Amino acid sequence: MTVRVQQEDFDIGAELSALTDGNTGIGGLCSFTGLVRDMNDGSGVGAMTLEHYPGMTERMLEEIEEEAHRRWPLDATLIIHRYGRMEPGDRIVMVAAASAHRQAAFDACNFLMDWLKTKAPFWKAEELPGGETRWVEARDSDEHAADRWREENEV
Amino acid sequence: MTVRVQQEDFDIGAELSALTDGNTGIGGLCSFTGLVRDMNDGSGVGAMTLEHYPGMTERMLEEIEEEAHRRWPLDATLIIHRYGRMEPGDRIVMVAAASAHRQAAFDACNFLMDWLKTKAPFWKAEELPGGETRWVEARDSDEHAADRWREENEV
Amino acid sequence: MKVLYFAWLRQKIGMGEETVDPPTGVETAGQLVDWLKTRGPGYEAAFKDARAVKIAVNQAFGTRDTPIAANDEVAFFPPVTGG
Amino acid sequence: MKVLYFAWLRQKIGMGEETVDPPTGVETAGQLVDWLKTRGPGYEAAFKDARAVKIAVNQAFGTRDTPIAANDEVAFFPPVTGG
Repeated sequence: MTVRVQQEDFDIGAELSALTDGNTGIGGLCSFTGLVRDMNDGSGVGAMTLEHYPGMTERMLEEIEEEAHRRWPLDATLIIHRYGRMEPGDRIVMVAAASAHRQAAFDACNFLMDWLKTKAPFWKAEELPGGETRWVEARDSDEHAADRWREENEV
Repeated sequence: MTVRVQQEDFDIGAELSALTDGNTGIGGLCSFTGLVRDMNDGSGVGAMTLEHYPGMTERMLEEIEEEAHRRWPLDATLIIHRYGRMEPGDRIVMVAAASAHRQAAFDACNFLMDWLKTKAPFWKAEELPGGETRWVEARDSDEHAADRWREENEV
Repeated sequence: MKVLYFAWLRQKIGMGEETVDPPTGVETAGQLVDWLKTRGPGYEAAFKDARAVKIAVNQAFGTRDTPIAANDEVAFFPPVTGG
Repeated sequence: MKVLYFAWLRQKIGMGEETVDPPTGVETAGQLVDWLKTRGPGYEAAFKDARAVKIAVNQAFGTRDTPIAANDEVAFFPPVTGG
């Protein structure tokens, strides 16, 4: 289990190798990378800045990772999330899950992203072509995606 | 859309960069890598050899990729599958799907693996500790995973 | 009590962090919001739409009913948009 | 007609590929299987459990009912286990 919150870019291949090297019980490794898109809600976006809540961010990401390990038989997981200024095409976040079983790796990776989207304290401000910035609004679709993983006994 | 069938190992990070570089419409990239496990059905496995049907393999992988593009709004996809002898921990296969939308990338990647597992003509022979080899048997669970993606009008 | 503001709450209030000493009777996060709103138009603007503001007490999500005490760290921010 | 065998079918028959000239009346993949089984104990062993054998005609999945002709490529193999 690894959580990193950093300004610097990351190397997906090196991260995934580090996650699985030496563990020959792993049969499947699923990863997801989120990238800055040049379009959001129809208006061109030049760049964006990600603000976060140092301390709470790491705590929440660790909790999400622990929850994934509680739900699926996982050998390894990784969450890296960047903050600061990023341009279109830049990597923002990567999550990965490794398991003996293919579907556990897929589901856990999907879960990590969905919960991170609604529970990790990050906020995006987009730079518009005119020079103004605009805070990105939360999406109902992200709430619904996260709700898929809510367990029956949860509130 | 890329399909490669090869003996050589591949570099996940380089493949994923090549897939997304220069396309700033991509918001999410999901990848799955299958690795040789050292255990299968309870008996230790030393190494395995993957046989395939040259020609039909490429055709089937291309069909599966086209089907994914028909079903989801994808910017790029990749399937690399190795053949020949591999040892525990070695990479066997990688699939990836990139899309503007996170869930499309996840679902398409999951679909590519599930269909590949039942439709691409590869056969694994395991080397047992005693030196014998054993053909790996197909699993019902793989059939069921593939069936999840069957559309109602299919037979 | 340490209070933190993020994203547009930080911008409206004009700072990211402050130490406050709320009066007796301010015992929940919701009561803290109501008291902060009396401290100026920036606060009032930031907390105008209460449903749009998320609350964390000691770096864990809370609600308006979450109890708060002198040494707590209380944070206010919009719904998160990372990932 | 080119016929290909893979995995344990290849091992039981003792070769991966051959060119055959089946007699008149062999017009489907299933009829080809029935004829091949008469060619020796290796073939008989390979095709013993018909349900375990998958069929491809010209590199596309088929069934016992798929028609075959002189210039076709017909392949027989167990259920696939890649990935």
